[in-house]
Amino acid sequence: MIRLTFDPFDPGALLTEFCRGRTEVGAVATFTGLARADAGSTAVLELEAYPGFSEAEIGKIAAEAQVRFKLADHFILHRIGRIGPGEPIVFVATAARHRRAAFEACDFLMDYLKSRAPFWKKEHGPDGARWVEPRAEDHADIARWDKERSS
Amino acid sequence: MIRLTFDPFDPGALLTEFCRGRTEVGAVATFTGLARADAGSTAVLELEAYPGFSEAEIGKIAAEAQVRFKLADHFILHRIGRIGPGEPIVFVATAARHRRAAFEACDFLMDYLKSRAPFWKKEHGPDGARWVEPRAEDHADIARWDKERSS
Amino acid sequence: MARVLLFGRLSDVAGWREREIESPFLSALRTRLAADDPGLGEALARPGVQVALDQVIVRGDAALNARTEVAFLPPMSGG
Amino acid sequence: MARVLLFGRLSDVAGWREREIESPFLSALRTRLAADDPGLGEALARPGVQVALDQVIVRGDAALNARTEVAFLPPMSGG
Repeated sequence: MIRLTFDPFDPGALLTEFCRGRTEVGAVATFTGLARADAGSTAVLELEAYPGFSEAEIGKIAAEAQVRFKLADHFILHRIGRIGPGEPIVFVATAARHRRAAFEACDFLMDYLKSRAPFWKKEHGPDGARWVEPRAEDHADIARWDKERSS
Repeated sequence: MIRLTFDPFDPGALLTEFCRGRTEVGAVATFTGLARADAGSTAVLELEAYPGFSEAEIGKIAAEAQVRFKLADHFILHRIGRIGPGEPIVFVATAARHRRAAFEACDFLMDYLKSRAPFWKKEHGPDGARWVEPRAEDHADIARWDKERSS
Repeated sequence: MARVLLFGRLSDVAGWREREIESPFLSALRTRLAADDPGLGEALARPGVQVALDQVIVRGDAALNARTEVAFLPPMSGG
Repeated sequence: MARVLLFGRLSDVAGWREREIESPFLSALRTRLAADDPGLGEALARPGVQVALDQVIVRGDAALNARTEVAFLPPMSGG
């Protein structure tokens, strides 16, 4: 399931819900991305999505992960709008029979979400606002999975 | 922090607590291991620890992970005693500035916990109880990290 | 009356996010937007800016009807 | 009176988990345990069974005092 929200959320509550009643799964991996304050240099992060389109595009990659890593289930919640320092931005949970698959799927989904997902990101700092492009590191992270796919 | 517990626990509540007040961290990865019912073939899992010794041995590996992956923090909770199907057995959380380090440290700690950690495991099934040794797969998982260390 | 949506830096450049604009083709819509606001025209022509019609990415020209949603998407930054 | 602890399958073999046994050396303790219960003696001699004295793994023989905690640890299975 993919959801976007303008409201702050508690990753723990999502994990509790995601684990409920799973007797045949064995492994649940999660990732929570928190907005960093960077010692005051970033005050507020602003994320814009294209409602409907963004969920659908993320859903395509999640469906790919579901098959590729033989997931039992996955869940993605992404904050949009204005996000304060220390607040969760993204929560990804993956469930699989074995832990390697759960970890790799979570890692794969995060690499996608941080580099290619349909969001536009603005940082509001003490020197004003600026639009952020993905870092070279993010591109390198997601490229790892393309390599594995073709090999 | 390393803790062992005889009581059922909620991984979500632990994640909520672990994320609290982190404004300079960015990345939190977790893993939750759940007892599988294996369609009724395993009724109850029983884990024995050597109190004091087990925590100390796990703590040594956690301290190694803390340095190796430059973690900001880590938390490990492991169930001991009798564990029913679907109940959480282990929860590992790692916090780091960047997600690669958080994921890798969590993965590393789980590989250790599943293969070499000082527990003795008994499965109570319909055909009686049997002591379980680590699977070949678990040994292979933990061996990955030794290779990386020497390369 | 296509419904035109601008995302990311494009809406900052234009000073608006959403507008109803009458145009029979995507190419004509681009010309019209550039004529009204050369800064936006330039921003729309930059490499990496994609167009979605009714939430599907398209390349090249396309006919628009009265209810087509036309979204201009600058390079996506991830979350 | 060393405090002897058995873990995992060892306590199943012996039928006990913890006992106070007087013995000046680890080697003498092993001999005594094997004499009292040959099945346990064999299980303790199997490859992979480690001994911890006061929670520290030791190899070879060692002197025991009245309060030494002697733990026999079969191969650890992980959690």
